[in-house]
Amino acid sequence: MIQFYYAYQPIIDFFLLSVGFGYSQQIALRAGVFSIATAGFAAIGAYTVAILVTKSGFPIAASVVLGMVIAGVGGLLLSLPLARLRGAFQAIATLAFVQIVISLLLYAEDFTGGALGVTGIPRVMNTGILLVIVAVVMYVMWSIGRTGLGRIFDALRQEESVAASLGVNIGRYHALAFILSGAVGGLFGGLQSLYVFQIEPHNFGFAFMVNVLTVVILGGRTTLLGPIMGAAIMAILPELARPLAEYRPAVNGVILILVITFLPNGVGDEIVFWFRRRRHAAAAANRAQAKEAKDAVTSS
Amino acid sequence: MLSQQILNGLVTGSVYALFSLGFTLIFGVQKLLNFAHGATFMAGAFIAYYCTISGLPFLLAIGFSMVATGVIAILVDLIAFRSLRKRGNAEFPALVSSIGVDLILVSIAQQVSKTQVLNFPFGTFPVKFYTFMGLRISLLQLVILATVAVLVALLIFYLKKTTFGRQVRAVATNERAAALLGVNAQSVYLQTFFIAGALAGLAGVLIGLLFNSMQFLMGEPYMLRAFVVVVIGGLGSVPGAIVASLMLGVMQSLTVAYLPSGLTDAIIFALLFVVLLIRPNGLFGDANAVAGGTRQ
Amino acid sequence: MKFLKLSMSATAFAAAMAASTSAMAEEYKMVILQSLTGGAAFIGKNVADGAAMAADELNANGFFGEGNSLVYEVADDATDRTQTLSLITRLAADEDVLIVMGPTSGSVALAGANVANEREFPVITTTNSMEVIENGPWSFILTQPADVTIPYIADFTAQTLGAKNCAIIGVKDNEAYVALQRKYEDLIQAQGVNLASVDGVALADSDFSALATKIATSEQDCVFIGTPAAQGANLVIQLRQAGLDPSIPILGHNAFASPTFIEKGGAAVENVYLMGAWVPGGYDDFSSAFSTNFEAKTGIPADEWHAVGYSGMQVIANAIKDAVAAGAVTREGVRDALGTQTDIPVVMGEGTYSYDEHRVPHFGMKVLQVKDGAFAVVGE
Amino acid sequence: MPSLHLEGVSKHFGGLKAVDDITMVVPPGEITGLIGPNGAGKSTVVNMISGVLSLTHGDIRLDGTSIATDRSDIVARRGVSRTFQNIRLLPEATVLENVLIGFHRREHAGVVANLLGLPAALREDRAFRERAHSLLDRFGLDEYADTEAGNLAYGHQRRVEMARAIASEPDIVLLDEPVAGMNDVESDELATIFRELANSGMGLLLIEHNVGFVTRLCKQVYVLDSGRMIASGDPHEVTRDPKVVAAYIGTSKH
Repeated sequence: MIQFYYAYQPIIDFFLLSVGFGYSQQIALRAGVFSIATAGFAAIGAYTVAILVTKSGFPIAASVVLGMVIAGVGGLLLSLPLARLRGAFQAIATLAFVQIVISLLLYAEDFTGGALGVTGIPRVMNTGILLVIVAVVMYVMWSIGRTGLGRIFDALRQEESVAASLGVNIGRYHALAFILSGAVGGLFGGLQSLYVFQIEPHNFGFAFMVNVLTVVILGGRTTLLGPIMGAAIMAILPELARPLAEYRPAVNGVILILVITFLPNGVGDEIVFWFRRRRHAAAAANRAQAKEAKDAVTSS
Repeated sequence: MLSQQILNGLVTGSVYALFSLGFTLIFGVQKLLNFAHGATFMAGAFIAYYCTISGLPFLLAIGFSMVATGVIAILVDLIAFRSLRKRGNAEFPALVSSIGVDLILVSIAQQVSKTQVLNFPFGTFPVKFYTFMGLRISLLQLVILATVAVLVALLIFYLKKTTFGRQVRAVATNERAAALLGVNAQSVYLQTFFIAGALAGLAGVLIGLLFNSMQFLMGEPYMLRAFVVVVIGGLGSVPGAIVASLMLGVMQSLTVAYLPSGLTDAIIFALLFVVLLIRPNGLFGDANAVAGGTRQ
Repeated sequence: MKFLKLSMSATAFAAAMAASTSAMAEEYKMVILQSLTGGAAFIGKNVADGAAMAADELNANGFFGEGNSLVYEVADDATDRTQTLSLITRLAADEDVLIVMGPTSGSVALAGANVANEREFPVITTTNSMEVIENGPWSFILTQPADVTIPYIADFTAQTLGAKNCAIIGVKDNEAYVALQRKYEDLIQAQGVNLASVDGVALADSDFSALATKIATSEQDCVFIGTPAAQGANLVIQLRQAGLDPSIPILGHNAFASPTFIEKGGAAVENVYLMGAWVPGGYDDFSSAFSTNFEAKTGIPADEWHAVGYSGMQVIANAIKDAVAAGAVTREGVRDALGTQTDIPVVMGEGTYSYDEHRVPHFGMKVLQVKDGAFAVVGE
Repeated sequence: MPSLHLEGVSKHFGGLKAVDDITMVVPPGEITGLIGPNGAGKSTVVNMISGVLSLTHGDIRLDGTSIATDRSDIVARRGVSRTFQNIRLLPEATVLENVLIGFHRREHAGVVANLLGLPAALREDRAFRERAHSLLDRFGLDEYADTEAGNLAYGHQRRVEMARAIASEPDIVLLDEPVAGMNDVESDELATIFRELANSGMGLLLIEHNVGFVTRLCKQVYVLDSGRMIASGDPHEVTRDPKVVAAYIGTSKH
């Protein structure tokens, strides 16, 4: 087991990182925002940490928090121009945001190292720390799910006009979704910096976006289990399908098409829904039984 | 040099127009973003290239490639869009599945070309230059400008004056109402996808020819440019796409020529943001953006 | 060639590894881990092919003595850092693997080097980045850093051509090319050459019409292009089409030393200066034999990266042989032997390969010029 | 309890006057009716009150303060809630969850408490769940609490919407055709609930074209035809008004 962990540790670590990015993507989609900005948030977090740690000797933990805050503020700022946009327009605008981030990272060479990126970032991340942080993020996501916040996000996704008619300030909650998406994306971007030793703008391009999107589409857009399932499948797949390595993007593409067409809720969400339906059916059966018993008593 | 740069920009912009028209046409009719449009464009260049090097006359290769990319676009519709459309609320799912198709096409092209940069053999198109009032213009640039102008004119005529055009507009406005009037929406979709694909394919060939370079990722930057074009021009607006394409081409030339290198992309995408902010429907668009809680 | 095939499960992989553990003691096991697919495939695939051919030849010639052989496997990280880290970590866990030839370049190489040093596992990356060496004693580089190579073309620019005012076109989104370009700028400026303009293009760009017009209508007496071969050829074509004065010399670095450059550039790249460690077709007995054999075996002409892979395997084989002679067939033994390799006959540069006291490789460069559709060594 | 005033309200779509200069009052503790044939502009009025559509002319005031330009969520937070003529439930959410969103106006725990799952947020959520269950009970829906709303029968869906609209105990409720498609027994049950709500002080605006139902329940009725107010007053008198009769019978006068 130890040997297995030793050999497969990076896969586990990358799985945890992509779970984190998955939650960043998921929270936006859950609130009905077609954002694909997670790559941009991750870049902001990653560069904040990388630059602070390598160039100013800023404490590592503090720079991770700062990276998370800056990316969260980035999410807030991004939400303002996007308040009037929906659907395809949101997707395009967030994509443009990512492009702007990447081209500025390439341009501001003195600061970001341009294409060379930032090197020599201390490799202080390990599976334990990542597990703890993923657990904390999962706790927050779980809290969202079991309080009014999750319901509001669900309402915004399913029928915005209903949410508004019940007093939900759409702009405010979309902004909140962007802030959360930004903060979580920035947090894990920073952690990734502390794992991979070197970062460059190219790491946060189209491929990153597609991977994160695949994790959430494959896993599911609303449940806690979604990104975990998605990231797990995406982590194991290259190991299973190594002969298909050359066609990895195509495999990725086929997965996206099949899942969105035939399993639109995603594997993780479907599993959760199945259990939920079973539980509800059982509860309904219990109620019916209780009612029957009560009727029997009253009629006798 | 200014006028030369404007000319460069207009030539590039005219190819953008060819590319963006199909994209905006699909959006206009289906309200869906076709992320595979960039890959279709790349496929056009690749198919024409492989036809040419296997001995097909160049014009025939172009024709074949346009038909093939038209069919590819139809396949995109069948594979990525049709079943989602039936389910309703396809906006996001369609974005995802068209990214899927994009990945498949790009992956195939990557294997076929072994990641090499391809170019049409020398002499595929005669290299001739004319000097006109200090402007250097190549025969190829002239032919491209003329081809695009003719095709755009034909497309506009087709959309404005023929039965098909009326059907396209009917479906774009209201699919259900159009169906009640006896318009076969499926056939309209097939035709728009075919036209969009063929135009993208031709754009791919022209870009490959103009800049001597084709590779499996070539669609991505053009796809991103098309987003800018359709947002500036108004999603779904044909004249908007044309004007915005030419504007973008010229702007890109001028930023390369006069601004610090490397800022072009940031400027172009920042422009997209500004337009989204002040005119979410684009400079020429007339469709209503969703209000999001505010009174209409 | 034997591929590292991971069949359907991790257990099957473990079993395969276990099977090879019980192999004969005279087999020296190594893994060629390169980016056979993905962004760096144009380097990784060729390096792997060249290296594999060298290893086969060495075994066939009995390089390690009667009955002994170098056993190699080829693995692909798909230019994906995740996979690089996974593969190196896993290979490090297999005690029998003495050394990894790879990973290829860029962040993949650097990340790989970092894990290798953590796990005390020798890797020899294809890249020329000094950071890989600086990362720790277990990570080596196969190609010469910009500090070693760029002086050849920079001195040629400033001294032989006597240029005074150069326009620079570089790649803005690939760190290896940026590093070379920066070095070139520094070196020519130090020799009094002015930078007329500095522009960056993206690797995916092909529309250089605006840039070409800008340069063609500006004043300069030299144009340096620091891009990959195909893109460089395309840039030269578009510069010529924009009307760049044909008397202005165009220069590039070793990326241009590829048949692709002439194939894509045609008549337009005639007279372009470049430098190369590899002269297509070869220039002495060893390199010409390699060129002939490689083309006979694979059907494609050998390029610089094939030569790098072929040469690199010579160095690794010598290091392993030395480690065997010293009775230290361990990772540490191979690492120590590798760092002291000097004057190994190779098919690149000046024909011999040496690591200096800082483990920086030296094998020299030649300034070449495209003449009549072929590379010719300048001044010979 | 505040009342809702519409004063000279008009809505023009281009040249079309969908609603033209209407004035009406929805007082607290009463059920007020708004009737008219299909296309008379009833739903346009609801949409203007609830902040979906802007007004071309006129003013809408709640308790003396204008809400005519407020966004729909602000109107809702001020205490005006509504149902939709074409039912709008969250199809993927359960019946209980649908009703729970109705409590949004009453949430005080704050975002941070929600994100961190603090006791305040959980306590509040538990309280809402209890109230939601008793609301569902009142509408005879409690056995469907865990059913996905999209899977409910039409009549039940309407009732879920009503339970959701009154969950936050608004001052004014706009009910857009609440008994459409229901049988007499069902609409009687609802009538009882509506009376109870009015008795508790809520002001109800009942939008219907079922004249009989309105006549039974309402103290005051307004009649719209082609966007204009053609009659108002006591329901029994209004329904005898020849203009109203003509509007309902002879709707082909344009």
